[in-house]
This record gives sequence, structure tokens and C-alpha cells, in this order.
Amino acid sequence: QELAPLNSDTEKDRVDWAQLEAKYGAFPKIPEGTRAGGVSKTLTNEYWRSLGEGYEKFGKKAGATVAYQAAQSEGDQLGQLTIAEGMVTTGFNVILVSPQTDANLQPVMEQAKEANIPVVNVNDAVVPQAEHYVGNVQRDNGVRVAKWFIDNRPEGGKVAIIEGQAGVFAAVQRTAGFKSTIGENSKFQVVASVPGNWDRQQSYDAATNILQQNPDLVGFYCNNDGMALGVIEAVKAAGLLGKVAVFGTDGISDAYKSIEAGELTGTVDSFPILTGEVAMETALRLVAGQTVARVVATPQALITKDNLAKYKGDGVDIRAVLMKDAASAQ
Amino acid sequence: MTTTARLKFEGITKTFPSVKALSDATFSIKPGEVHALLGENGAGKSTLLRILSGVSRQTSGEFYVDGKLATFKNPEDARRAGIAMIHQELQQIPNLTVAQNMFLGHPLKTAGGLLVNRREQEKRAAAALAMIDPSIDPSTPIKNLKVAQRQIVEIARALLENAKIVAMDEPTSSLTPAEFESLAVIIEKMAASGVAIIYVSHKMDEVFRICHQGTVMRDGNVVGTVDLRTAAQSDVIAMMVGRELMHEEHNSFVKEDVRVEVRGLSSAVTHVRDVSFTVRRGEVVGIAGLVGSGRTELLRLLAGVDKIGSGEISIDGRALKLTNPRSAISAGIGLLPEERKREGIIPMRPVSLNMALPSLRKFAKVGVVRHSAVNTTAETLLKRVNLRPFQIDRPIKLFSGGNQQKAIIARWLAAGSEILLFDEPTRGIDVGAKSEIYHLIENLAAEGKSVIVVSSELPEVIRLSDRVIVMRNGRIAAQLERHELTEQTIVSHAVGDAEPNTLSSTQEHTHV
Amino acid sequence: MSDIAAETPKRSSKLFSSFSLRDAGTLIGLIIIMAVFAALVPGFLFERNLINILQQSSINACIALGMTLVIISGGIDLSVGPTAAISAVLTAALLVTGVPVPVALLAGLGIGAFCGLVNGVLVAYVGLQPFIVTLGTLSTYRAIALIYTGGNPVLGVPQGFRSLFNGNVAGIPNSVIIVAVVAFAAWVLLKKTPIGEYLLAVGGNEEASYVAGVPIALTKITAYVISGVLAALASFILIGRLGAAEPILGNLWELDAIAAAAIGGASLMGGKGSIVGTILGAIILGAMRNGLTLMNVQAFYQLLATGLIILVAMMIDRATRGRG
Amino acid sequence: MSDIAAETPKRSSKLFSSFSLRDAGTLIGLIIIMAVFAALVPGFLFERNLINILQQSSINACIALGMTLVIISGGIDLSVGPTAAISAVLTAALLVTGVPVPVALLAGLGIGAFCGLVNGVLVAYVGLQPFIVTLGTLSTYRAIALIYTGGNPVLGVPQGFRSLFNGNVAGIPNSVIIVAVVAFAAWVLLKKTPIGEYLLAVGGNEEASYVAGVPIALTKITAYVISGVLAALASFILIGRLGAAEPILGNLWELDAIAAAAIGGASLMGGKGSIVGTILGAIILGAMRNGLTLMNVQAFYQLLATGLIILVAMMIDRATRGRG
Ligand SMILES: Nc1ncnc2c1ncn2[C@@H]1O[C@H](COP(=O)(O)OP(=O)(O)OP(=O)(O)O)[C@@H](O)[C@H]1O
Ligand SMILES: Nc1ncnc2c1ncn2[C@@H]1O[C@H](COP(=O)(O)OP(=O)(O)OP(=O)(O)O)[C@@H](O)[C@H]1O
Ligand SMILES: [Mg+2]
Ligand SMILES: [Mg+2]
Repeated sequence: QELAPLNSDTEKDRVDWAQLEAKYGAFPKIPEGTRAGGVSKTLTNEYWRSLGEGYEKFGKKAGATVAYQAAQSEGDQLGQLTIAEGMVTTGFNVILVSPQTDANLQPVMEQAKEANIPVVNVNDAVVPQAEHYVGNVQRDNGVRVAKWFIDNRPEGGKVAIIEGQAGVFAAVQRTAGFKSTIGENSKFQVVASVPGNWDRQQSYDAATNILQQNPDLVGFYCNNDGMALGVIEAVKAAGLLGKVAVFGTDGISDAYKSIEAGELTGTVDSFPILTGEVAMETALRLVAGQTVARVVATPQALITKDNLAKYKGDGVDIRAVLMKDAASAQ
Repeated sequence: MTTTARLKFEGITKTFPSVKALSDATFSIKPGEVHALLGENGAGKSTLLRILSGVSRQTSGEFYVDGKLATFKNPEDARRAGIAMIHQELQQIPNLTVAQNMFLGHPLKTAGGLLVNRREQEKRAAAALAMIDPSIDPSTPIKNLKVAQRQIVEIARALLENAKIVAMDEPTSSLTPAEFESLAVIIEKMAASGVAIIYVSHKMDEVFRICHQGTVMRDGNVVGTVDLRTAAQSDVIAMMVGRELMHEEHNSFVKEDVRVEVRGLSSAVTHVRDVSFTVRRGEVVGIAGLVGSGRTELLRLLAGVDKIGSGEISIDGRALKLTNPRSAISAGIGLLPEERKREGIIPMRPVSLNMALPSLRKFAKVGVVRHSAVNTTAETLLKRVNLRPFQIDRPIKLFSGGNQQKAIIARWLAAGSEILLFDEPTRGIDVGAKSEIYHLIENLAAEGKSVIVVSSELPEVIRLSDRVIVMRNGRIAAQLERHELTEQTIVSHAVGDAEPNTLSSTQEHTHV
Repeated sequence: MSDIAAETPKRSSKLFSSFSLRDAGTLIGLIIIMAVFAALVPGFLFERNLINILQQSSINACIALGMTLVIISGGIDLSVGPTAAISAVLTAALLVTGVPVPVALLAGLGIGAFCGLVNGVLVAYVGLQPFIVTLGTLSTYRAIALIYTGGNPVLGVPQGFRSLFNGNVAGIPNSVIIVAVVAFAAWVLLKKTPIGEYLLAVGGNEEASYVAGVPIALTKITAYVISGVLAALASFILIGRLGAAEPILGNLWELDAIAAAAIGGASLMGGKGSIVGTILGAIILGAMRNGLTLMNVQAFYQLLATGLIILVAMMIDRATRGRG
Repeated sequence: MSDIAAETPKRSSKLFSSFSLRDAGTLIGLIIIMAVFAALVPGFLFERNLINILQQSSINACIALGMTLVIISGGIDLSVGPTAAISAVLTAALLVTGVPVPVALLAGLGIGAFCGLVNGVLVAYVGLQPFIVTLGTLSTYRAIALIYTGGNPVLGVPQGFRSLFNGNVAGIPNSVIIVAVVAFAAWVLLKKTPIGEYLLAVGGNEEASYVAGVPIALTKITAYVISGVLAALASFILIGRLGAAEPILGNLWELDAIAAAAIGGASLMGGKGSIVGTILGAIILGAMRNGLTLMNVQAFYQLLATGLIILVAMMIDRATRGRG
């Protein structure tokens, strides 16, 4: 029967990543020579490379061969389609896709279905027809940062948003989450919401201009870490470090370093390696013939200097930490 | 003779994929000799000079400068060996000044060789230009000059080089006899100091005026070298074209009815003012005047290229509304433009399609051009104008200048134009072809077409015209009937002898 | 030194016009690339994969055909991607609201033509440089598509429309057939109609064309309008495949299209270009992508290979046909 | 119809060469845009904001200067962004490993020059079309930068280096001073030296230049090398500002630079261009971005405004100086 168009945030048929084992049992044996293909948005961002690392890690553990490819740039929708189609043609057993847009990998879904190859939509844009989705809630990124401001800046004030590329799913969702949450609190005022196009330099320039007009700004929310790292330089140059809070998204290693150094205020880490592992686990469970909930939710957390040690550092087993987080949230 | 030849060609052959442009050219030139290179369009004169000046390489054979084997890899090598060249086509950079163009490639330097010494360049350029036309300002961008002035710049550039061999490929094609006189003086002086000069021109009187020896070429072969001081002009021409050329008298085919009537025509963009005249069916009207008198501008007005300010043009009694060349073409007007390379040809397209361009729709059936029809017409018309080599599919840029000119004439025959405007129709055209073109014009007149011919060559104007309009300063100075036509009268009207003191000599150059 | 090189064109005989020789160069480039991949990738030459390559090249080929005509006329059209996007979201929106397919199609092609018309008028009548005009409309059209949709994709394109552009006839994808037909039409236009000759003339020597009575403005505008219409058509193929129209579709299409046209022999100076060559150029680019993906080459190295292959294709071509 | 425009040459006087008239057109465009923003945005004309605009325009201006020289020579350089990226990651990597600043600087400029050299050689000696050569190296150089760094940014650029490019002298940002010096040097090069004349000549009429003995290949290569070096310099300004060098930096810089050069009067047909105009063009684009951000214009509408302003700037310019 026709599946209802997927909304990964509200889908009822969902399971939290921490519940996978509890619900579906220990990881089953997969057929000899299983090949799993990952199709990423781009490799020019650490986030997507880490996701691939997670695929490989779990694939190795489970004894599957993993191929991980990406389009040549973030806007190369047809290139990504070509790659995914190639994977269907060359007979991968399961394909994990992170589509550039809601639609650009649509044909692959159809072709794979015909060829009986399960496809898992991992993060970011959501293909409405996707039968399987693994990932976090993009909107929630913005919500978490907005909540931080509401909790930590009770007196309110002016905030600004540096958006990703116009029209891109993750950017739209994150921005919307932040805007609507902070908008519920009348003390805050979004004075600027301008595009940084995922670009450090443009974000730097935009932040400089915003700060010049609003020296009393209390904070920036940026749709990714690269832009946040540009913004933090602008804040430093304006001599406002410590006065203006700056948040990024993704949790790339440079963001952690910056938080440790007391510059970046925080980032919403969506734990790409772990997400990759969970996605691969889900994919391989499908290959083994299991039925898995349509949506597998993966963790994210707002990292600031205060809780950084918990998530990062020697001897931290991130999986265990997040398991504990998940358990306590239940 | 005991002196070694300054320049000696031995068996120079040049083959292009589809033509043999030169075969086994052998002759030599002594120091101080002014040597004419004669031949019809496409005979291979320019090809030989391009090899001499290092622009292209011969397929086989060699040549010697002062007895030394010359192996030029590029124009620079040739220059270093003391060869200066004036190219048939203007080789200039529109946005640079006259002086910059004249020193292009070898600017005078200052500040330890880092900067260009503009002042010194302009000084020397002015000095060189002054020998021919002192009115040219070396600091104006070259794109602001008229073709004639640009050609003078090319000559002056060659003079700057202090070369021992100067090759001139049709240096006077846009010049009037006045400028030629200055050039003749310069050439004599150079020859006297031992420089060897190769002179290519289709203007026979020039050649006989200044050249000592002449090598005649035909279809890439050297036919022979003659002493021009003793030879008869008709013999040389016969050598060139392979037949005798008759001196033909003017034939008149003027009918009664007025076809073109121009009343009070003024240009919106140039200095052409208040021009009124008529042209009858079968009439050939010549337009004479000094450089800058507005002849070209008048034709451009009639052809719809330039915007009309005021006045009226009517054809067969019907007033025309000319808004662009297309409207003129559909009214039956065809313009052979003055500057062929810029305004005439589409370089990469075949000759046949260059010919058919304005009349493509006539060759089309249900929107599809019938190339067979184009080719049939092209074969007929291009044969009529005697295109050589007769390869109608070749890109037009591969043809010699004269043959390009013929193709553009054929263009208007194909379009069936009734009113033909010819701006310098025989520029760069060989004597044989020239008389062919004269015939052609007469034939057109005989067919009842009306022809307006602008020419700087007075004998040509007189030979062709039933009536001559003399222009001065953008206005008509006189209209002369056939029986009044002498070079004397035309010149005196052109320079305005009647009112000698009103002449602005910076705008207008000495003689017609 | 392209002009000087003209002195030694290696045209062998009248039968082989410079046109087909140039195309032969491109063909050799394609064959070499295919041979290399065939040796490296098992199954590369399977019929199924070859059809894949054609299908994957079809959108770029469609865009590149219009681009070729614009380039021949001495212009360039950087706005093809956003034009496709506008046309896609409009067509999809109409289809979703239940407008009959032919009407929606016409509307989409019409808006594509209109986008091209704006470019053409700015170039031909206002007299601005084509590069900068279409750079400006590149942003403008994209913004219009985004504003019109609020940045959201238009989902739920009806099956009737989709099968029109995404179906097969005897195993050949419709998109390939459509582009083949368009290519033939473009070839006829260029080689057999007055407008084709006008395009070559205007690109070859604009002033001389003007004096010879060629309708310059009309010719240029025609080229841009065709480019806009073909961008719309390409967007139909895409939404047929994807079942959705996105306002950000068509990103960087212009570069692929220009690359295909240039590999195929179009000169960005105008006056020169070949329909057959452009199609071959698009297939070269498509085959390359397909082959690299099948070889599982990592993204960075794919990028490297893309760049190098473009350069190598041009060099092979240059070597096979000599300078000029 | 730029060429036909010659039919109506509006040469008014020798004193005003077409050059400075053209620049006046660009200046008027800038003034109008500044006036509009000044009316809409309070504080737009504050000294601090004006300095901001200059600083934010400096990187594009630096790239655009090199681009102008390349365009004048009849070429185009699409690879400036990736060239900057290679140079940035190399320089940063050297600095991070403790190499002295001057050595790292030289290495960065050197690799920029080398990238330009490769472009130049492919254009001048191999005889490929500039657009397609630099489209190929655009991918190739980007891939090299990505492969070299594994896609990661190089962090921790030492303060000594940063303050060199990101400091101030008497309130004027160093980057502005650097670009001003470069612009002056470029102006001298173009207007006063033989190579400048050669650039204009080669772009204006290559055949005539060849015949006149202009070293064509050398001239073209020089333009590309300068463009590469200036891309490297621009990348220094950027990493000075950001403190990190990313392999993906410089994305789409080529379009901004070409827009600046074109707004400033460079003709993509070659042989024409102005240093002053390019600087004004870069400032127009910078002022526009700055103003739109200050007005908090939403992303889609910023895109719209960007496109429209490019078009309007060109039209103002065209109107003020007439056709041609
Ligand atoms: N690049 C080329 N490729 C092919 N053929 C060429 C090329 N250049 C010249 N030719 C041919 O070589 C022959 C000689 O041409 P050339 O220009 O030397 O003649 P010319 O004697 O100078 O004629 P004109 O008096 O018309 O200037 C012509 O048939 C011409 O078509
Ligand atoms: N509006 C004007 N007022 C005064 N002089 C002008 C004007 N426009 C053009 N001129 C001058 O008139 C001359 C143009 O006339 P042109 O030389 O074309 O006439 P011509 O008789 O055809 O000359 P040629 O022998 O070159 O064909 C140029 O010298 C130009 O400087
Ligand atoms: Mg000749
Ligand atoms: Mg004239």
C-alpha cells in the first residue's frame, strides 16, 4: 500500500536509537558478502565524513563491505542522483542516502524498490516516500539553542541568526525551530536573520555588519559550525567576546576546540559517528530481514563549556554517555 | 652586377590544404631598388610577403637577406633581420593610441626599462606621421581615425623601423593621390639610402611612377621580372592577366525616369548636411571628394546604416522610411561597404553563404534554406564576378582581399538590389578584375539598375560616371555632368577653390 | 593565437567540412574515455549502463543545446539553472492544482521563453554584456523561484505527467528520445534555416551582419528564448524523474552545459559551434560521471578526475584536429 | 550591439578619454546605490560602516584586479577561488608547523603563481579556450586543496600572521591598504608599462599583436600568474580575518570578481577594462551586501536584490555613458 508522506519529526512508527536492541534483539547475522552503500551530501564538511566513519565502523564490526560516496558539491543534486543510481545498478544490498533535497533521490527510491534493495534515508532532507529514516530532528537544533537563551539570558535581548544556503532543508528547519521558540518569549527580539550560505567569510561579514548596528546583541545562532567559527572571529574583532553568545550546529571537532578555548559558546552536536553507526545497524538489520520502525531517532545534545567534558575527552565512551542520557530522558 | 642581392627568393613554395598559393617563386632584389610585386588577386603576393615578414612559413624553398639564409620563426625574427612590413589588412589595436600602435611590440622605455616612454613615443610618431599627414594626432585612440588615416599610421610605423627591407602590401589602397605623392618622396629617399623596397599595388600608375623592377606573378608562379622603367604598361598588364586589356570608353545607359530622389538629407550622427540629388534608371553617379568630405557617410545614410536626421529619400516616387539596413535592403538598396573586414565579411562562413546572407529568405522554402539553390546562384554570380580560386564552400577569410570584395558585390546581385551603393569598389582589386568590375557596373546600369560609386580614384570616377557629385565638408559642392568631367574641375570643387580661405585643412587633406 | 592559426587549417578535402572534422575530434575523445572506463569497470559497456549514461546526460544535453545556440550568437546564458527552476515550480504547482498536462506544459515552456526573452532584450536592445546580464538574472530568477514557493519543493506531480517524461519506448527512455528530437531540430535550425545562418553571422561579425541586413536583435533574442525554452524542457525531464519540483534545482547547470558545448567545439568568442559536438560533449561528461561512480572513486578524487578529464578532452580534441 | 554602436560614436572631446568617462558612469552607479541605502538604513554612511564596506570589499577587489587583467587580455579565470584555497591551506599548514611568516607567505604566493602559470600555459601554449581551461582547473585545484587537507580546515594560524593582514593603521584596515597598493600597482602596470600595453593589445586584436611582435604567450601567462598571485594574497586576507584556512574557501569568488570587473567596464571580449572601474565595481557589490544585511533583508529577497542591483548598475552605467 502507499505509504503516507514521511514527516520524520511526527511519524508515529518510531523508535529511539537506544531502544534498538531492546526492541529487536541483539544484532543478527547478516549474509556473507553483504555490501552497503552510503551516499552522502558532500565530503567537504566534517559532519558528513564523520557519518561515513560511523558507517564503516559498524559495517566492519558486522562484516559488511561499505562504500561511501558523495556528490562533488553540496548543490550537485543530479550528481548525487547519478551516484545513488549507480549503486542500485551495481547491486548493493542496502543503500543509505542523505539526500541533498527532499526530491532529488526520489527515483532511486523507486528503482531500489523494484530491485528489492532497502533504502535508508539518513538525516537532513527527508524523501516523503522513504520507508526508513534514521536521524535527528533538524528543527530541534534551533529549539535547543533558543531554550538555552531563554534559560541563560533571562533578561532577554537582541539575537541574530546566520542561515545556511537559502532553501536548503536543514537550514530552513533549524532557523524555523529557533525563530518560533524564541519568538514565544517576548523579551527576545530577532534583529537579523540573514544568509551565510554555509560560508565562513560571508558569515563573518554579516556578523560584523550586524554587530556594528547592534552592539548590544546578546547572541548569534548559526545553522552550522563553520559559519559559527566565522562569526566568533567577527565577535572577537569587535571586542565583544564573552558578551555575545555564539552557537553553531553539528559538533565538528573545531567547534569543540573553540568551546574549550572559551570562544564559541556552544554547538548542537548530533553525534555523526554514532548516527552513522545506528544508521548502518538499522540498514543491516533490514538486510537480515528484520522489520524496523519507519523512523529511528538519533541523539543530539547542546554542548557548552559546562558539559563538554561529559561528551568529549579521553576515555569518554560517547555511546554509553548518550545511552545514559536517553535512559534518563525516558 | 657585382652587389649581392639584398633579398633573394629561391624556390619558395607555399601550399595550403586546398590551394597552392605559391610555387617555386624565385627572384631577387638589390639594395636601393624599388621592386614591384604585380599580379592579380590571389596571385600570391601577400603570401610571399607574409613569409618574408615571418608571419607564416614557406612549405619549401628558402630566401636570403644580404646573402644570409633567413629562417624566421615569427615576425620578431624578421624584424630583427631588418625587415619592415606594411600589411594589406590594417593590423592595429582599436583601443590603443596612434603612437602606442606604432610602437606596439617594441615600446620606447624609460625608468630603467620598466615604463613606457609615452612622450618620446608620441614625439617620434608625430615626426614620422608628419612626412605624410601632419594632422594625425599621435595621442588619439586609433579607433577614432578614418581608414585612410589608419593606413597612413601603418606606413609611418614602417618608417620608424629603419629597416633595410621594407615590404609594402597595398599601402595606398585607401589613400588619395596626394598622400601617395608624399609616400613616393619617402620611398625615393629610402631607396637612395640603400633600402630595398617591395611594393605591391594594383594602381598601375603608382607602380610605374616609383618602381624600378617588377616581378609579375600569376596563380602562385613567377611569370617574370621586367624593368619597369622601360617596359610598357600594357605589356605588363598583359603579363599579369594573361591577356590584353582594352582601354574601354564610357558607355551610358541612362534612362529618363528618376529612380532615386534625395531631398535635404542630413545625418543625425555625422556632418552630412542638406544633400539633394537624383539618380535615374541606368545611371551611374560618381561621388568624389576629399577624405573626410562625407562620401562614406552619405552612402551609409542611404543604406540605412546611419540614422537620418532630416530629409527624405524616395525610390520610384515612393518615400522611404529607413530605420536600419534591412529596410534599405528590402527597398532594393545594396551597400558595398568601405571597410570590408569590419563591415563586409563573416570571416568563418563560406563564400556562398556570405553572398546569400541578406537574401537567405529568398532561398528558403517553408523556412528551410535550400542550399542547392544557394549553391547554384553562388556558382553563377561568383563566376560572373570571377572569384578565384573558385571554391564557393571555403570560408571567406581564406580568400585574398580582392576576392572577398567580389563576393560582397555578388551579395547584392543575389539580393536583386536595384540601387547599388559602391564605396571604393575597386579598393585592393587587380587591374584585370577592376576592368571586370567596371564592366559589371556597366552591365548593371544596362539592366536598368542605378549605381552610386564613391571612389578616391579620379580616373575611375570619370571612367564610370554619367554624372559626378562632388562633396565638401558634408555638403554637395557641385554636380558635374559627363561633359564637364575632368580631374581638374573635380579637384577644384572638392577643395573649394571658389572660396579658398574657408578651407579647414585639419579636417580635409590636400588632394582628392 | 586562434586567428593566426587560421593560416594552417588542416582541412583535407571538400567532403569533410571543418564541421565534421571537429566533431570527429570530440568523438575520438569520447571513444578514448569509454575505452578507459570499459577496461576499468566491468559492466560499463552493458546496454543497460549505456542507456543509463544517455539518460543521465539527457538533461545536460538539453540545456547545452540551447547554450550552444547562444554561444554561437556570441553570447552566454548563465541563468539556465534558475530558469529551469522557475519553470519547474510553476509547472508542478499548476499540475498539483489539477490543471491539465498540456496547459501546464505550455505555461512552463512559456515562462522559460519569457525568462529567455528578458535576457535577450537586455542583451540585444539595452546592449549589456551577456555574461553580466545572465549573471544578474541568475540571482534574480533563483530568488523568484524561491519566493514563489517559499523555498519548499512542490511535491506530488501527477503520474500522467511523470510517465510522459520518465517512461520508455522500446527500452529507450523518453528523455533520451525527447533530447534526440530536440537535437535534430536544433541541427536543422542551425544548418538549414535563415535563423541558423544569422546566428553564425551575428556571432562571427556583428557589424558586418548588421550592414548585411541581418536582424541582429531578433537573432540574439531568439537564441536566448530557445535557451529558456530548453531549460524549461530540461526541468520537465527532471521533475518527471523526481516527481517533485524544487526551487533550488538546476544549481550549476550552466557550467556543465558550457563545458559540454565547449568540449563539442563551440567557441566562446561566438560564430562557431556544433550540435553534434555538443551532444557528444554532454555524453562525455555523463559517461565520465557514471564511470567514476561505478569505480567507487571518492568524491575528492571524482572532482579531480572531472577537472582533469575536461582538460584532457580538450587537449585530445586539439591534438586530433590541430590548432584553430 | 556593441559593435554597431560604432555607427554613432559620441566622441566629445579629446580631454575626456572614453576611459575616464566610463569610470564616471560606474561612480554614478555607486553614488546612487549609496544614496539609496543611506536613505533606507540609518548609520549606513557612518565612517565606521564605510570602513566596514571597504574592508568587506577588499577580498573581492583583490581577486577582481587580477581578473580584470586576465579579462583585458581576452581571457577569463574561473579558478581563482580554488587557487586561493590551495594557497590558503598551504600557507596555513606551514605557519602552523612553525615556518617563519615570510617563508610561508612566499610559499603561498608561489603556489598561487604556479596555479596561474598552469592556466596560462594551457591557454597560451596549448591553445585551449580560457573559459574551459579554468573550468577544468576550477575542479582540479579544488580537489587538490580538499585532498591535501582531507577536507578539514587548518586551524591555529599564528597571531603574528593574522595581525599582518587583519590589523589597522590609523583606523584603516590593513587589508584595505594592501588592496589599495595592489590597485595602484595594477594601474601602473596597465597604464604605464609595456606589459600593460601588451595586455590591451593581445585582448584587442591578437593577430595584429602577433604581427607587431608582441610576445603573446608571455603576455597571457603574465595575466594568469598575476591573477593567481592576487588570489593567494586575497586568501591571506581571509585567513588573517578568520584565523583558519578551509579547503572550500573561495567558492563562487570568480563570479563576484567577474561581476566587479564587468560593472567596472571590462569587456569579456577582451581589450578593454579599467582598474579604477573594477575597484568601484567591487565597492558597489560590497556596499550592496552590507546594506542588505543592515536592512535585515530576508535571504530570498537578498538574492533578488543582488541580481537586480547588478542589472541596474549596468544599466545606469550604460545610460550615463551611452552605447559602446
Ligand atoms: N590561410 C589560408 N588558407 C588557405 N588558403 C589561403 C590562405 N591564405 C591565403 N590563401 C590563398 O592563397 C592564395 C594567394 O593569396 P594572397 O593573399 O597571397 O593573394 P594576393 O596576391 O595578395 O591577392 P590580393 O591582390 O587580392 O591581395 C589565394 O588563393 C588565397 O585564397
Ligand atoms: N559630426 C561631425 N562634424 C564634423 N566632422 C565630422 C563629424 N562626423 C564625422 N566627421 C569627420 O568627417 C570625416 C568622415 O567622413 P569620411 O572620411 O567618411 O568621408 P569620405 O569622403 O567617405 O572619406 P573616405 O575617403 O575616408 O571614404 C572624418 O574625418 C570625421 O572626423
Ligand atoms: Mg594581397
Ligand atoms: Mg569613405
